[in-house]
Amino acid sequence: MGYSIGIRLIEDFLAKTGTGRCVSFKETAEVISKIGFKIFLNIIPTITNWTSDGKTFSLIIEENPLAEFVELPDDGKSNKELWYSNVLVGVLKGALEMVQLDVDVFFVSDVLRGDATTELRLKLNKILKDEIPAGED
Amino acid sequence: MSSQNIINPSTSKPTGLKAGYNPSLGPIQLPSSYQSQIASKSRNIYDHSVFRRTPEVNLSSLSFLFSAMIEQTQQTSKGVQQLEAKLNSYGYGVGNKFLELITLREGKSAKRETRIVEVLQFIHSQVWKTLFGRPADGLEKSQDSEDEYMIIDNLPLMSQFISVPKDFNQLNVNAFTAGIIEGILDSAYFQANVSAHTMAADGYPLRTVFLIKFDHGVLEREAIRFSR
Amino acid sequence: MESYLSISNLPFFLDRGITIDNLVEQKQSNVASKKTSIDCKRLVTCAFSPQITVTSSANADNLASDFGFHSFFQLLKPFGDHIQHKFQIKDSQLVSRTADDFSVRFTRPLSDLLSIQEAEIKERNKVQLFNQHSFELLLGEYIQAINPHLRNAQKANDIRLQSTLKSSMYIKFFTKLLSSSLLTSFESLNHPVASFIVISADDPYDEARRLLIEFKSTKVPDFMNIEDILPLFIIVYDEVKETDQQKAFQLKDHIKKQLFTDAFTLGISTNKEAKSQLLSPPVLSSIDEELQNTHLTSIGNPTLPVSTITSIYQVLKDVIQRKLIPFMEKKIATWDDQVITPRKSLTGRFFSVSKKYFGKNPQNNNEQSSNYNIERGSYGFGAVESLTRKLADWSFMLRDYRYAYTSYELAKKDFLSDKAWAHLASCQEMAAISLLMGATNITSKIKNDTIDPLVDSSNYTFLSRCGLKTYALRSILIVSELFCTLRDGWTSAPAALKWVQKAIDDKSVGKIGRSLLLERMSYINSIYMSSQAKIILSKKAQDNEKENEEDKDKEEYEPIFNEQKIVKENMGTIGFTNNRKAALWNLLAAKDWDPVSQPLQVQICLNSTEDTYGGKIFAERDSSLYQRLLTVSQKHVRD
Amino acid sequence: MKELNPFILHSSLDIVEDIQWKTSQLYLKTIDNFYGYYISGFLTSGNIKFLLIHETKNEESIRQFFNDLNDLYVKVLLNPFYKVNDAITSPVFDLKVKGFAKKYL
Amino acid sequence: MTIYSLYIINKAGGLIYQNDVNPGLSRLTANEYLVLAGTLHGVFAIASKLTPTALKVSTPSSISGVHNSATSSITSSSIGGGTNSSNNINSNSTILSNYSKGALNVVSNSNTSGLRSVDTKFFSIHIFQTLTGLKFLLVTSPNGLNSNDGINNTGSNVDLNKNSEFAESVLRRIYSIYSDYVMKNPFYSMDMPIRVDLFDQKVTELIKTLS
Repeated sequence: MGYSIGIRLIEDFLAKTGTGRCVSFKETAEVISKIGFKIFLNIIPTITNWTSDGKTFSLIIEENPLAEFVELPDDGKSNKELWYSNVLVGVLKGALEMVQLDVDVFFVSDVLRGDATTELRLKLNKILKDEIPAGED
Repeated sequence: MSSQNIINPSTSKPTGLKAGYNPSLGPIQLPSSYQSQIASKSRNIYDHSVFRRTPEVNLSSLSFLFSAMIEQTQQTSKGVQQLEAKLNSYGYGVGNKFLELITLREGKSAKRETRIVEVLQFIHSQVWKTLFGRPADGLEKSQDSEDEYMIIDNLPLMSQFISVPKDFNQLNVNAFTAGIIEGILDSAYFQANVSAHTMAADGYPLRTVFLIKFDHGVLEREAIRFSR
Repeated sequence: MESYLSISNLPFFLDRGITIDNLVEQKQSNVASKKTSIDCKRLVTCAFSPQITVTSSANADNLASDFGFHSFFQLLKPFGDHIQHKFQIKDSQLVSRTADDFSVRFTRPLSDLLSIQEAEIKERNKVQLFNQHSFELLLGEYIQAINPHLRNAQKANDIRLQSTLKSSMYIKFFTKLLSSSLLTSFESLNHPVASFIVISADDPYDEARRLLIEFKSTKVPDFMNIEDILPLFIIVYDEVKETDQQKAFQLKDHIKKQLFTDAFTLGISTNKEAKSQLLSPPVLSSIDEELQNTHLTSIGNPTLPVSTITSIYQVLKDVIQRKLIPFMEKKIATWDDQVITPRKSLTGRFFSVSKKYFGKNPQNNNEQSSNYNIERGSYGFGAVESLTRKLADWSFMLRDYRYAYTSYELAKKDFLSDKAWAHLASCQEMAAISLLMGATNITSKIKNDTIDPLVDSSNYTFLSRCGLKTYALRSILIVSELFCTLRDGWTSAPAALKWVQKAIDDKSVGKIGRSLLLERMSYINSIYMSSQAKIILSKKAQDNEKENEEDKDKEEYEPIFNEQKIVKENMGTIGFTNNRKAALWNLLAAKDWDPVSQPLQVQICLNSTEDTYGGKIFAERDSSLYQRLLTVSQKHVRD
Repeated sequence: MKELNPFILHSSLDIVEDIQWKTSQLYLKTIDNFYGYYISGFLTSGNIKFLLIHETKNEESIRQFFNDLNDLYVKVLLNPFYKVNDAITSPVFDLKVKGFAKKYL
Repeated sequence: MTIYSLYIINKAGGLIYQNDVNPGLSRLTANEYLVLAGTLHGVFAIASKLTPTALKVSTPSSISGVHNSATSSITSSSIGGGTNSSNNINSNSTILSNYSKGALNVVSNSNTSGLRSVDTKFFSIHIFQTLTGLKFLLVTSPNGLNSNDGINNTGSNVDLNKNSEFAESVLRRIYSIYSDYVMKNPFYSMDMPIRVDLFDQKVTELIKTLS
């Protein structure tokens, strides 16, 4: 579900913000946090935990509007198996793929599970150069 | 949590004892160690205030989510009727809960609705304002049948970007909103069926009429309780 | 013989394999019916019907013993319960009304009655309607008798039979509460209105004369007047003997001419081949009588030839229509002239005021200002007060409830100023009952301003001033049932509940009685619904039945259905029923029954809460009272 | 007596469902009694009933208790894993309710 | 300038939308439209290769994880904000516009080295490409001319620039409408022909306000 939102949402994002192509993945991170999250969820996650190769970073989500008043069921499974806000993963993946970035997105922790923070990790696999539309360089 | 260590004298089941209310056991006094364990949990939803006005949600986010919901529902539905029924049922749960939230936020002036017309006005104004930022555009009583009322919205917020293809015979995706209304009415004991119908008017191609059909019992009650 | 009164004879019929279809409640599913309260109201009519003593000659008794009865009284007794006929009765305004049936209560000869309770009478008013121990014993035996049938009904899942059997327990209880022929000074309902002198055609005229003289010279307490009892001869003859009828007619003429007393002939067939019919046991026999019948003098299967049964009913119709009712009407008219009219006149009013005024003056001699004999706790039979009360009672028996009520109200004032407490309490009781008997609906104003104070005061006086616990109990339970019969359960049930609750709190019943009262609380709550709600529910129940039948033909289809939808079927009637209260009281009753000796009663109480508690987690969890009682009762029910 | 409590409260629902049409207040005050026990009620706009069986009358404290409970209940509702009419099994909720009871009752 | 027609071409070169918003152009057959779209798509790609190598900025290898950079030349075509067509981001527009003044280039037309316009004597085609590879095409009257002048005049460069800027702003607004009424419509399947009433309506309304 997130993915299909992502591939549509990117058009809205581009059309409304007029954002251009990013120079670096660092810039991409900034755009995701300070424009993307800000517009769509009205929060600005903290960008942190960059790997040295600059291809992986984390978004720390302080106040997750999706998870407000959510209490995971105490069924012994949800705490281990369910990433409640996983829709974000799909959205990011779909949206970035549309701008030719193949990125792995996954949660590593969630306060809903009793973790201290909610951390979303993004890892750049490759730039899909073949798909960059002609006329863009 | 090692629940196995706790021996509970009042039940024959030695295991499976957990903190929190268990309806099949009834209220049980738990050892205080449990309480401190729970209390020490860093985060719980009950410490948040429901009065904290959450920033308004971006319409785009809402629209994409709504759209994705419709798309996914459509894929699992056998026809327009079923699709509408499902959308209705999604809204229904929202309605059940939303009613309580609105009432709570009214604070001291909170009240329950007891009359048909009053509950409809409540939905027409308070509910619409809270959900869509403005009151609905109309509230009418059906001329034909005693048990039918209509709430009218010239440009439903949720569906403003959605064009329904011609082959989706009569579909109105505001079935979701209809579900919210139905959820509110049912939980307020004004049992009803609510459906959304597109009735375009000049300049309002998406104008939607929410048709509310009350259960016969609701009218009977109104007659008995309030006839004098 | 199976009149509606026979509901408390259910085990008698069931034991003998007699069908009881017309006694089984035909109630619509889920909508509680007031049938048992209506039965109770009819029982009140019967219980407060004219009492007729039966004296019989040895020859007459011999005839009765041919059929297995010990006396002619015993033979007649069951016939009094319910006599169907269009009886014409004139009210105080001389307007004639028709009653579809009439009852009379046959009792032993007056002298017997008096000697039996002589000892008690000496203790001045401290007489109780029943002995607690005997009552419990009788109820216990009744339950024993219905238990096998109840168990069968339960097994066969015959809900209607089960609920009929179950409610018959309370009817039995209620009937016995009303079935006393105790003679007291403070009420004249049990004072005989007529005396049957039953002789045989074989008896000589002298025997008839002797019996009449004996009757006339019966020594009665001074609150009774033998002149107010109508003597009537019943001359029985054997239809099989050809000359007997002739003899009977001759005797009848003789008696009329010489003794100026009316006589009726009654043909009885001793033909053993004649088609005969089983007589059901009398309904309104007192607790002691019934215990005696079952333990000492069991008659077994009393039968009479069908033709004889018809003859007896025919004679009773004649006697009642031609003699008894006119006799009572005439007496009432006379007393009205004597005591009511003067009191209602201007001087009468002045008299009563002055009497009240001076009566309180301690210098006045009490005996001169009041007819009340404090020592005996009674009024002489000729006293204005006695006559007023008697007039009211007889009007009540003739079902002129309005007139009865005004007369009770009149008498009440005198009893109050005389501090004749038992008289007062009884009079207030009957005033309230008269109002309720004559009404199908009662405004809350009448209830609050008139009935409630009457019952409150009567109950208080019976209990606190007179120590008449059993009378107090009888009065509030009658009042409660009568409230239940009113049209709008919504306004009347609270009053009914209040009085049953009071009966429980007063602890004036035994263990079984208490359980039955708890069950009654449940019943009243189940009819505690507004009349509009009842209409809606009844219609819904009918529709459902129809639908169920139609559904069988319909093919299954997959509906488009929101499974979260909170479906409430009772939008129209919400808050207008008290089924959950009813379930609570049934649970309390289940808890009250002894699980070891009465496990079936526990179970049936619990079963009837199933609609309410079934599927409710709080009720079905292991530790809940409901679940525990269910488990315990199951352990003790044996097949 | 204690074993009867849930049944007594359950039976008071008959009363609640009657008087709820006579007032639009959420707090219904003392609505019923049973052999010396009082039953106080609170009804949310969605017809969730809060019932309390108690021995002494204390209208104001019970009002505050119910108000806080309502707030807490709405938080339960806002949890997407909770559906109206489900049993509330959250330990934290349980603890909070007990806390309110200690505070007000 | 008169706008005759709007085409939308998906990233695979398929024509997914064609709307003659104003009369004036001769009509083609459905198949001819598809061929035209495909051809323009192909020509666009090949033409982009014509860009002189001297003007190409090579990727600085020092920045890891970076793809082809946007060149400085595109800044001139950037139009800030872009929130004019819809109210939905209003609450954030302040932050956004502040932000767009910052280090990031705010562009939307990723068409830097492809064909920007095709001019004939009787009409011009303006091409706008999104970062996701969609092409929005506008067929208008010839640059600098009113179509019914009938005089063959190529006009000045100033006019030409003006027209392209105007066309691009129209296309950007159409992109915005597209993002609202096509992307947020659950009944639209990605990359498929657009048959969406509200999109038609909104485009027509927009064009009407322009003429």
